[in-house]
Amino acid sequence: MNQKGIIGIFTTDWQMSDAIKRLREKNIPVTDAVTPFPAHGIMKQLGKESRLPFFSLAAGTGTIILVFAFLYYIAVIDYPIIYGGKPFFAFPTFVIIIYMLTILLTFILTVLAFQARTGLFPGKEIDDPVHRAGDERYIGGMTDDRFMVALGGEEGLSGEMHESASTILRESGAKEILEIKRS
Amino acid sequence: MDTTSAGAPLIEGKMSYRQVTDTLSGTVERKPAKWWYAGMTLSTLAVLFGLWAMYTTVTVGLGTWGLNNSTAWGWDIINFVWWIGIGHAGTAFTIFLIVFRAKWAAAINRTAEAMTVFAVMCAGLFPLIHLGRLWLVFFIAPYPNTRGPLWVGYNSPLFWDVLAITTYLLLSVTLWYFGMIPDLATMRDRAKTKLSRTIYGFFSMGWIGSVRNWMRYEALTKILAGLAAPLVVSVHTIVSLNFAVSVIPGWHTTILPPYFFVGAIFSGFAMVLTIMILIRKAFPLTSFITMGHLNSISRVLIFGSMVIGLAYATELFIAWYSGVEYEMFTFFKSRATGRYATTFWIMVVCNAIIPQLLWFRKIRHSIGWLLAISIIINIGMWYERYVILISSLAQDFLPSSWVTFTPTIVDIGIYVGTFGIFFTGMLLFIRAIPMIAIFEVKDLAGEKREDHKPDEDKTEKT
Amino acid sequence: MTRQPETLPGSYRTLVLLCLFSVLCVCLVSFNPSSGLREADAQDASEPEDIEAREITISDIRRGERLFQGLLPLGPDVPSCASCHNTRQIDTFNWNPSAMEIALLYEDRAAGDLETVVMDPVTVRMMEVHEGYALSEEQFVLIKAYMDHLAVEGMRERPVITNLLIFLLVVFLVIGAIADLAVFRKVPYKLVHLTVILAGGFFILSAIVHEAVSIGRSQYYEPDQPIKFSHRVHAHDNQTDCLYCHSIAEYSHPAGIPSVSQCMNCHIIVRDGSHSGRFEINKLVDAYENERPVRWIRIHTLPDHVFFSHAVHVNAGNMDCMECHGEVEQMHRLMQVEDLSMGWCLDCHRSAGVDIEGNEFYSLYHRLQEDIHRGELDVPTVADAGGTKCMKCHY
Amino acid sequence: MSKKYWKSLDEHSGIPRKDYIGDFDYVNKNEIEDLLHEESLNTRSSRRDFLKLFGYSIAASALAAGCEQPIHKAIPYLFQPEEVVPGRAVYYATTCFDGDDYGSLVVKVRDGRPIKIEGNELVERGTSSRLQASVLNLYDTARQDFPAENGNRTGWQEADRKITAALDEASASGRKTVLLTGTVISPSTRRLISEFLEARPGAEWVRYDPVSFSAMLEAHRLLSGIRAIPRMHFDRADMIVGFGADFLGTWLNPVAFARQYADRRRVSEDNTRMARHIQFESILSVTGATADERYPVRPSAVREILEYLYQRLGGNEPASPPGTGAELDDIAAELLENAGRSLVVCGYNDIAAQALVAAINQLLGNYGTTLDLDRPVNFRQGNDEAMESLIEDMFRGDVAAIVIHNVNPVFDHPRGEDFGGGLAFVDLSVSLAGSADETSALCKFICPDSHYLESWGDAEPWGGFFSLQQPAIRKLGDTRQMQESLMAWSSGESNSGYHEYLRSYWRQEIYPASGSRETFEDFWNGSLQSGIVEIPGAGQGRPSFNLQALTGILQQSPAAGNPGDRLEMEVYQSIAIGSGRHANNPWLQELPDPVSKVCWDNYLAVSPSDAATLLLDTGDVVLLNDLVRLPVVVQPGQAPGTVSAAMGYGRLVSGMVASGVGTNVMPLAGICGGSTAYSFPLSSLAKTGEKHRLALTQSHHSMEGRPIVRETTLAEYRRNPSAGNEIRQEILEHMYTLYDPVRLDGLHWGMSIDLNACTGCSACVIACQAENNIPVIGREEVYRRRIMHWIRIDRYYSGDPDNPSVHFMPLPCQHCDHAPCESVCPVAATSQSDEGVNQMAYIRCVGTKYCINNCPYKVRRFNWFAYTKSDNFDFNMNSERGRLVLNPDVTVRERGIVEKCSFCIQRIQEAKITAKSENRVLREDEVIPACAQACPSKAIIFGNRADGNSRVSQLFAQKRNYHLLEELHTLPAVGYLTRVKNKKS
Repeated sequence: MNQKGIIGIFTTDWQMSDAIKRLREKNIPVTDAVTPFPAHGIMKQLGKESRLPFFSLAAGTGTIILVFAFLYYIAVIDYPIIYGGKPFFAFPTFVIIIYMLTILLTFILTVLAFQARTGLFPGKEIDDPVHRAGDERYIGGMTDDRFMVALGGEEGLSGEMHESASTILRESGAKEILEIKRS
Repeated sequence: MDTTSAGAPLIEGKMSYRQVTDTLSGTVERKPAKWWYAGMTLSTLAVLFGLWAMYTTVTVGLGTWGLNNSTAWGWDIINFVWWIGIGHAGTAFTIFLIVFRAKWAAAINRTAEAMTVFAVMCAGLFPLIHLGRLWLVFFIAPYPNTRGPLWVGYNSPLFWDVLAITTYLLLSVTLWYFGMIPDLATMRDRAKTKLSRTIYGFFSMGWIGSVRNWMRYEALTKILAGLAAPLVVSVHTIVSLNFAVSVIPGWHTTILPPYFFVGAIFSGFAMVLTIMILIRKAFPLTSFITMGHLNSISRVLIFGSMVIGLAYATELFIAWYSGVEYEMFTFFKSRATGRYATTFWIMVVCNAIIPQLLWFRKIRHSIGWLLAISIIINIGMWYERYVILISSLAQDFLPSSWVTFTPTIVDIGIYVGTFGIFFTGMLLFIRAIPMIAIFEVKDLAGEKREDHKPDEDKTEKT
Repeated sequence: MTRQPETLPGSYRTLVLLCLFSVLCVCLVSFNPSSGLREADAQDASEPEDIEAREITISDIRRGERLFQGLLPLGPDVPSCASCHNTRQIDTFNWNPSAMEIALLYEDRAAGDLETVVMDPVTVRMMEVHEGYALSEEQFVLIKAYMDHLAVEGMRERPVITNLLIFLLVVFLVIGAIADLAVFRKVPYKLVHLTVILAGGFFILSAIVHEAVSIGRSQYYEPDQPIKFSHRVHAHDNQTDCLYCHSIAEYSHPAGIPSVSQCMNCHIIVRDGSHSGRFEINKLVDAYENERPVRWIRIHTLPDHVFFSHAVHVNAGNMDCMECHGEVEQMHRLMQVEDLSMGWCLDCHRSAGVDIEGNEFYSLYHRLQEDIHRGELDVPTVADAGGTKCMKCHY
Repeated sequence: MSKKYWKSLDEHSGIPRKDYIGDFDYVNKNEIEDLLHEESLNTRSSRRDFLKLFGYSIAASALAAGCEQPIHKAIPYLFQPEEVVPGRAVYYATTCFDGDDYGSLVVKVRDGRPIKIEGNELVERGTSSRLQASVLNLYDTARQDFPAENGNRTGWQEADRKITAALDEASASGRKTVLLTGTVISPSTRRLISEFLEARPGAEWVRYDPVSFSAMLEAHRLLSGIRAIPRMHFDRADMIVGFGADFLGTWLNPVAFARQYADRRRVSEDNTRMARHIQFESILSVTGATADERYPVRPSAVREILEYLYQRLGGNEPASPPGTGAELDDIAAELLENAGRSLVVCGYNDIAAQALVAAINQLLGNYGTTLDLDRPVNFRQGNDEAMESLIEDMFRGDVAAIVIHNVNPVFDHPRGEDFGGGLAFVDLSVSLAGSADETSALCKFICPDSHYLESWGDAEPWGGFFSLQQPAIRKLGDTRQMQESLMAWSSGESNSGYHEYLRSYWRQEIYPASGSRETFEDFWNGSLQSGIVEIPGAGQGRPSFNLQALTGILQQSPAAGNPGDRLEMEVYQSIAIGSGRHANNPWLQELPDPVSKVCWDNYLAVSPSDAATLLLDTGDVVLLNDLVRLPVVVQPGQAPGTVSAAMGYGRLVSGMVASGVGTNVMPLAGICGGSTAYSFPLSSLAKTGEKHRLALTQSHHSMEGRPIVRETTLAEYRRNPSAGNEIRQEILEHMYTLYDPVRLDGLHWGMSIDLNACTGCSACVIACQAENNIPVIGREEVYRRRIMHWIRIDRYYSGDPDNPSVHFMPLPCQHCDHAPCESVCPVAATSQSDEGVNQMAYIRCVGTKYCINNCPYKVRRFNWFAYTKSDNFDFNMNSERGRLVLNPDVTVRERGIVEKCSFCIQRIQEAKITAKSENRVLREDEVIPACAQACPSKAIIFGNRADGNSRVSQLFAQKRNYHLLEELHTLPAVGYLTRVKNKKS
């Protein structure tokens, strides 16, 4: 494959945002963008809404039912014990426990889902679009003051697109334009 | 430009992203000052003292404490509630930041969260160490067993408490840690030695800041903060249920949950104020932690103080209005005028009266006054818990079982030990992790489109 | 699963023993048997006479051991002693006295006594078994030397390979898998890691849970008793009622171990055992005559915080002994069949009915009886009468 | 004699002695736990150890996949004794008389160990705290386990040889041989002693009581010619006037008196007749606290009051009543109204006062009704004058040999030091003390007496009534009971032992007198089983009194001069320690004084007004007469101008427990008018400036106006049965519940405590301690308010601090139906049983202590330390021998767990199991908790509330019944009956 991807590196988010807008207009696929902080403009341009909140909602609802069932089982069915003359089915108590356990379990499930989806876990190797595209270089600065936009990704860009992409990047004020080299 | 509610700027002066990164990670990268070593030595000594006290407690028995047949809870639960209260600020700031998008909280958030984590750890220590048979602590967990199976006492507020504290600790640790990941990545990229690069690299989870991850990351932190929001209210509420659900006069009141919650926020913010002033003094971060921040916190404190004062008054009123003689005795004879009058009035003065000084602009803008008041508030809050616990237990229904409570060296040792743990944790934190969330501040800093000089602008404005 | 007699298996100790055993094996393999033999032959040759009087040497003991083990032939058609009299602690039940028991019995006696008993037995069983034995006087001296040695040294414990080794192996495997996944990356297929970690983790967890649960419990505990008392012989073959010996069970908390004098009610006459000859019964007689109590090993033990009354279960509960103790009448050596856990107790309390009509005591329970009359309750369980409340057993 | 107890082991023939357990020499001592059989306490792997092992090994299990388990050995009896069933208790009837206290008892023996004392219901069901604790004396490690000569161990034969030779020599020398004993109420022993005296020419028998009733005996001798103490019948008296006689606590026979007294004062809606009791005293005793009216007076004023009363009753018009605050004329009138149904008692050892009291009783015609001089009690026989002259004789060298039994004059005689000095002039001094004491330490020989539970014996507590004593355990040490020692030394020839002697004495004396138609063997066995024999005899005659002699007595014994401004001091016996005989008993040392709530110390009680004058406060140490240092307790109710302190403390030679506890105050006392004066003017009292930490179990004394102890007067009660308890109606009206009431079927246990009957004697506290293996924690821990008692006696004062009303309230766990403690336990360790018992599963407890906090009654106790097998708590639970007293049916609690009253669930379960096994209904009297069983005044009634006919249900239906803190809606299972005071006005 002789097609190559391009990386554009900016120093401000708004410049990159403009570039992305123009790239999009030209139907040049933007693989990924890397920013040192959550640049909301770019996120709006590139991202899909995360479905994590829906997962949380589902997890929370499930947990409420499970915890209630569990409490009912231990308190009423399995080993009913009289505490202070209270009925076995002590609903006010259940509410508090369900409340606490729902938060606990939902949060754990959500974090696990996040990790599963993003593939982030302690000890994971750096995973940026350059690496993903097979380039072994590490282009630093994205955690400092550099904004990177990767075009073409693993497939690379066709010559024509490559050309116009470089132009757009340059015009948008990119500090550097690099080619992704596959090893 | 974002400002605090007080109107002061969040970041004083203009900074580039690089400057922000340099300044904020500088606290970690520079060699620590002498005060840091002194602080570490002191807090390590305190930890050692605490360890000795805990060892004594576990091996010899709870008899080494000042407890007795009537006051079966003493300094353990006082300190537990106190620390939990302090541990409320961090999460509150997180909520301000993430849920209410109050950007000004970004400068304080991480430190406040660290404080929360260490304070909750210190707090969580007490319910453990106060067990007569620590080695059987797993009985509290509802797990299937061959004893019938015998489950747990789900009616007990202590069980709810265990759930609440566990949840709160796990959630605040998670929030804190996930909040740090982008900065850990920054530190990884700036690391000069292989070791620190490996360590930061390990914990940064390979973070690079890709937009997709940022999206999910923001979603996650929002969900976590959303889950934490009710926790901030409920944790101290559940702690207060330990008292409110009981029958003891002075405990058995419905006002306790809101009263405890506000008290917790109050003491937590006071502690944040203390720590922030100290950090501001120790590091060149005045442009990040501005007078505006301190001013905002002071205003929260005034509000808290007034609510607390109202709660004190309400308690007294309700005791009188109910006409229950046990309540009357506890509030009027035991607390206001009797054996616990000194502690009661220390509590009132420290929590309800002195913070009113913050109404004065001069005092609000004097670092010295703020530091003093913030410390006084936490002393007052400790006394509040002392009054609630000891006065109610030591003089309850039957005068025959009235006792006096005197702490022992072991009681004091464990308390000092938790200070050690807290400050060791905080000192290590400021050495290892940027105190202020770099990525959050960057959102506020750097060259904005509107700052850009038009002649250099090569792109079209949208 | 059966457990090692006398002591329940201690994993640490077993590990040490395993090491020792392997060292021993190596020693035994490297040791040349013929050299010992020659040495002994040489001694025999030099001092053929006056066997009784000569001093016992290490090689005598070793030769005695070989004779006993059958490594040196005893004679034509004579099986080795060890084929019946075990020299090691064994897991299975052996009616014949172990070498150790014989050794202890004859510790203070001369080799001649041993010879008399073996060659000229009085009991029926020994006559049958030892028929046609022709051992020399010298052989007896050597065997006796070995036995005296054994009496001092004690029997070798049986080496056991425990779960601990397997457990450690799995732990290493899992650690390896994790390390490979994170650091070394030698195995390319992640499924391998995943399988190892999941399966290993499950094994480790279940092993820990199992061991934690069985702490303080001794299900399947089956130790050797000081006297080889067979419940099968007594309760099955001879149809003795359980309550004849364990009479206390009817009116007290413990079931009671019968006193020696009670054993002697029968054994004053019965002196020959069907399986063990006189050897075991003689122990009883000896205990009786010398007023030396028999130190039985207790099998069914409840922790001290549990109060259990046999009386109420036997009388009011109409329970058969076998319901808790298993098929005792089929056991030569008694074994604890159930785990005696609280859950096990409660299972029965929740399912077993109380004799509410038959037992006058329950006439107090008006509401329970009303429920039965109204047909809301069929047979009230022990739990219905409060049988799952803490203070039934814990106080 | 419907109730039969087990006979002694020895009564069975053919069982070799050595086979039953309790024989320590049979198998080596480490194996004793095996011998004590399966269910019993296993010292090597005790409950406590097990719990610990359990806990720690769980923790360790995470590390290792297994651990080694202990091998349990089970050793059956070689020969099973017929009546010893492992796991079941056997009861033997026996008798205890230690010189101070008498009790006809039933001993509970489990697996060969006596573990609990109960009263023999044929005499008195109740017991006193000291009798309850006497079982622990058996297992005292400080006991003298072997005969000793000059402190070195010797053998009995050797000792006998030497002593006999020395006695022979003494007889030959013509000097005196003195047998010094306490009061001897055993008729057979009395005969034995007379034989000893006959066999030893020149021998003399001196009796000495540490708490002397010499004056009372002398007064009766002088007035009626009988040197005796009349038997008192409080149950026949409608009007009781006491002068310093603590007859409900320590005086003479408090167990019987408390029962009689309470019976006559028990009121219900059907019976509103109630005796009236007026008490004059200087110390605030439990009797004064229980009295309807109490007047604090100086001891020196008593004689004056008595003289006035005597004059009034005699119909004279004395000049003017002494100023006491009491309307003496009214009292006299009331006494006259109740002539023949009244009783005047006086506790002062002063001949004049005692003679006046006897004369007053005679004037009122009380002899023959409430007082019985025909069948007098034998509890005190000591002669103070004889003791005086003995000391003189010893110094003169007239005494060649002295044999001392059961008394410790060096410690408890006012001239104890002189007595000790005098012993040096005696050639042969033999002490028969069962454990080393101050006197035996100065004696040449110690020939230890056996404990009463190891000995045979009999007793004649009052005329015509006999009770038997039989051993319940093999001797723990190489001891020999006193009678056998005397037999060995009187004849010199070998004898058949005291058991045979006793039998033959009974065959000769009691059997014929009893009029029994059985054979002697049957009679003897029957008597052993029931423990008592009553001889039908003459009725109560009215003794002839020579009242003229009174004038002579009054003239001869000068009034103890007016002490003027000087403080008057009174030495009294405390409820727990008494004369100090059993001061080494940790249970008793830790029993708080019912009134002052101080334990582990004696103290100087000072009245509040004197304390204000002298600038004294509780805890200040004062120096008395430059001799005795005591901490002060400001005691409301102490008569102004008087101070008081308990005797029996400050033991110098005793076991570990008693040493260093308190100060001996007897050196302050003196002899006055031929009898020991327990009250005397104090010449100096100086504040030292030191402070002493007094172990108080209660430090707040007012009820703070809360309706805790509810009280009314008899007159009010007659008008309105719910008088004093009106608030209950109000509370019940305001009671709501959100929940359906818990459904309890069949059994619902309840306890009713009659505050009118409770005298505060604290027998229940010790009974509970003995039954439930409650640990002793020592002074320092009590000071820190961690006492472990499961039932406590709360005491409140109300009214005038110089003469307050005192209220006692026994407080066990209330076993609430809606128990606040239960709902707060996070591990389900405490919950309600289906019988209404608040159950506590120790094994489950992790020790959060939340339940302690949430108990409004504060009855839950925490094991702050390991109290068993701990050198920091070196009491009975720290020695192999001391642990033998533990009840195997009750778990010994580990460190770190909560415990509390269980309503003696082990007894409930035992009774239920027995009933179920026997296919019958549970009888009401089968289940009695230890406290109820020990209560001498039957103030505690226990039963099934689900049964409407049970006593407890009926008491709960009384209008007097109320529940403590009922307004909290805890629904306690313990009810209290309001106190009714028979007050004028």
